[in-house]
Amino acid sequence: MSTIAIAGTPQASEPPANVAGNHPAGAVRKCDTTGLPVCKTAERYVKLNAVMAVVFLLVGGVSALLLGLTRWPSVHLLPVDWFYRILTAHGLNMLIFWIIFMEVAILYFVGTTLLNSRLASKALAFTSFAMMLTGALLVNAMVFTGRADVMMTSYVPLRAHPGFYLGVILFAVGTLIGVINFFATVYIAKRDHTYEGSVPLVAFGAIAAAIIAVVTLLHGAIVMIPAFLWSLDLIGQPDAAWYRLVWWGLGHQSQQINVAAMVSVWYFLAHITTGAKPLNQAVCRGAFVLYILFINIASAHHLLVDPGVGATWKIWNTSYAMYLAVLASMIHGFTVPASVELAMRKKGFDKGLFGWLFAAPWRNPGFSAFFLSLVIFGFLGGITGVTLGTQQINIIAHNTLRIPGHFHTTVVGGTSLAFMGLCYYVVPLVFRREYAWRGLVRVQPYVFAAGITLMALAMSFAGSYGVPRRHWDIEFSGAPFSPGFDAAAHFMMGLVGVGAVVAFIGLLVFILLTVHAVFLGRSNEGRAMTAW
Amino acid sequence: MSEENRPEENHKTPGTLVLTILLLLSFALYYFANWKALADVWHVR
Amino acid sequence: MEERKHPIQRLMDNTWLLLFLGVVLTFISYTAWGVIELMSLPNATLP
Amino acid sequence: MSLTVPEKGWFKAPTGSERLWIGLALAWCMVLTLMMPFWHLRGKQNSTGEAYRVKPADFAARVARFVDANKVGELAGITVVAPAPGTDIYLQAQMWRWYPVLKLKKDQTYRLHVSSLDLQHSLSLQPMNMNFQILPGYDHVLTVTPTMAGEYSIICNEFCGIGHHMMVGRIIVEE
Repeated sequence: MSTIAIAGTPQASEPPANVAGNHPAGAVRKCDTTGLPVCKTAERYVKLNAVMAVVFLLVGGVSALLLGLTRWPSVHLLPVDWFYRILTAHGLNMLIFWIIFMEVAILYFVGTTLLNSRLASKALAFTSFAMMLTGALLVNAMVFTGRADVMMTSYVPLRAHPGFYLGVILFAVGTLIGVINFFATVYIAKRDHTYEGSVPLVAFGAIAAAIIAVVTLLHGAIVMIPAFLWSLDLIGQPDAAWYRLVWWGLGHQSQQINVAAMVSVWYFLAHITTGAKPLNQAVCRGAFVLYILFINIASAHHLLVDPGVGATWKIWNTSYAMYLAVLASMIHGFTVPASVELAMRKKGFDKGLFGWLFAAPWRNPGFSAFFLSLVIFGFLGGITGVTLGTQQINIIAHNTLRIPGHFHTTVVGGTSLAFMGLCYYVVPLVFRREYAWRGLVRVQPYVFAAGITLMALAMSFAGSYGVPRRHWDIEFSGAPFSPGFDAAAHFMMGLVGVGAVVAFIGLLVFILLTVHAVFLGRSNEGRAMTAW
Repeated sequence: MSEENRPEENHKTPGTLVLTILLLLSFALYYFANWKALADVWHVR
Repeated sequence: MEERKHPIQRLMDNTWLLLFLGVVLTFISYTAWGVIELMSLPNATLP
Repeated sequence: MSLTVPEKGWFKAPTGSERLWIGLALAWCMVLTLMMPFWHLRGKQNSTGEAYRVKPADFAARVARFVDANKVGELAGITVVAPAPGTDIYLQAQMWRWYPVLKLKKDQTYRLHVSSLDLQHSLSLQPMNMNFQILPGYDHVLTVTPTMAGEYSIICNEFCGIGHHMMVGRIIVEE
């Protein structure tokens, strides 16, 4: 650790860092590539959580293909009951299980390796993992046996089997235990002086994600426990508006965990693929603080045309208290590429405005996934999100396909793609296995990004013609009147199908290559990973 | 002096600034196009 | 000599204060205010 | 760098183009902030969330009285009502129909009460593409002025069970 001693001035007020960390003997190894310390207990749970993440990604991905092929008007694959069943499974597996398993893995990695600490509790890590897995399996069992055709949101008075709510509660509490384990690790690292001064930037971003996760999971507990008791007929039906208010404290904020985690992953990948260093850490950290303080209140985005909550509440909360969380994202949108630009220019790629960008390592899937994620999230996800979340504009967007069009560019083109890029380093560094068919890996981020962008743009356009989300048949067969959507809307729905198929191919390539690498890949133990 | 604390002459990132200004312009365009679309629908309070 | 830190830097270095503020601000601004709005609705007269 | 602890003295003010960008972004956020209150005061399309608590049975009874008093015909098996301009009018959402069909006058203002008798629904007026959430137990009041004549469909765009896609109603606006 390089510290600069200015003549005559004593060093920091804290005692010097314990460079060896606080690991018991034999519980730590040194990464053969980066030289960073890896806590073996944490490593085991990073692996377990990451593997489960990819398993649920596969379930959600196959569901996505079936949905895309059903909303493609000339294919219209699934019957009506299975469409809504698969839609429920898709939302939960993708938005909750894939992403949150992955995020718990990230928290364990960051808390131990970057803070040079042991994992606080093996027992908590086991309990958390067991509860999350049980919950996720229970939810999937309920959904696929047709006992919970209620969508991811399970809006009361729609009612599912008690097992469904119990599964969600188990998963949420399990996650909360994992997050507590992370905070305990942050605490013991500070107590044992395993690092000196402020935490690394990526760890700070992970702390922001973990704080948002606490808010999210508390809302989940407040709303899901009454719903569970109601499904057992132990209490009366929870109020519909109250349920929506608190449920979105879970539903929207869980996506804000993704934003904070994804931005941390951007900083991580920017550094590891190009050697990028942030221009000004105070700016980057300040932006994360704005997330912590203000991003959560934008759960109001879902209630902008609801009865009951007034205009003042809607305007204040939807604006993240005067758009301070938007400011944060716009700041990250500058600092991340700027750090890459600076690193590339220092390497001598200094020609013109964009010489650094053309010379960037586009053949490295870690870099391409990260940079495409940045562009898709910023240009498509961010712009549409803020616009649709404007209180009055939401009147022409609520519950149309414009909404999924927006969040497939944030959560899929943004978070999921960034996490895929992360996996291209997690597998060689944590599982210590190499990817095979590296040419295929290099094109994977492009295929996936192209498919998801096409699909999301087509959804957005279709939605602006009024095409609803969560809807089996826009021909309205059996209805007394036919709204007759514009021919352009039908064409766009065809493109949704095409985009979904392309994205699915990209997803499948990712999953197959990753599973192959984890179980059959060439081991790189004892030496550095093969550079991308 | 360490690398990170050097004066800002070494911190020039004009390419990124152009990209982000492009982002701001597309943002403003999309945002106000949506207000225009909203102004065309029935009046409601 | 105690190192002087900007108050904002001290906030950034204080995980627990950030956790507290993150939870409390959301619960006041979004959840509590929202629930109060819903609870204070009058009954319909259906004119 | 981002993976190790920052060097001492990392807390400093931004400079150069980073500082310029933060300024631009902050200015844009202020524009975004001011647009919503501005539209609330001067714009014609706002969702104020005006609502009252109501029992589904009471709402259904009021809809029945409203239909009896204003009935003018029938369309696709659904009663058509033509209420007087400027009055309180009612629309009932239930699995899977909107009831009744409303016949309104262009450029006249109505207080439209909408509620659900069972699940959550969402009123989506097409091809106008205006959308409002409808909840059981809440009388959602929309003070609405149709500014164009024609035949409009109301589709449900909140999932409400297997017949969700058949839930289509109609509003007719006459000159």
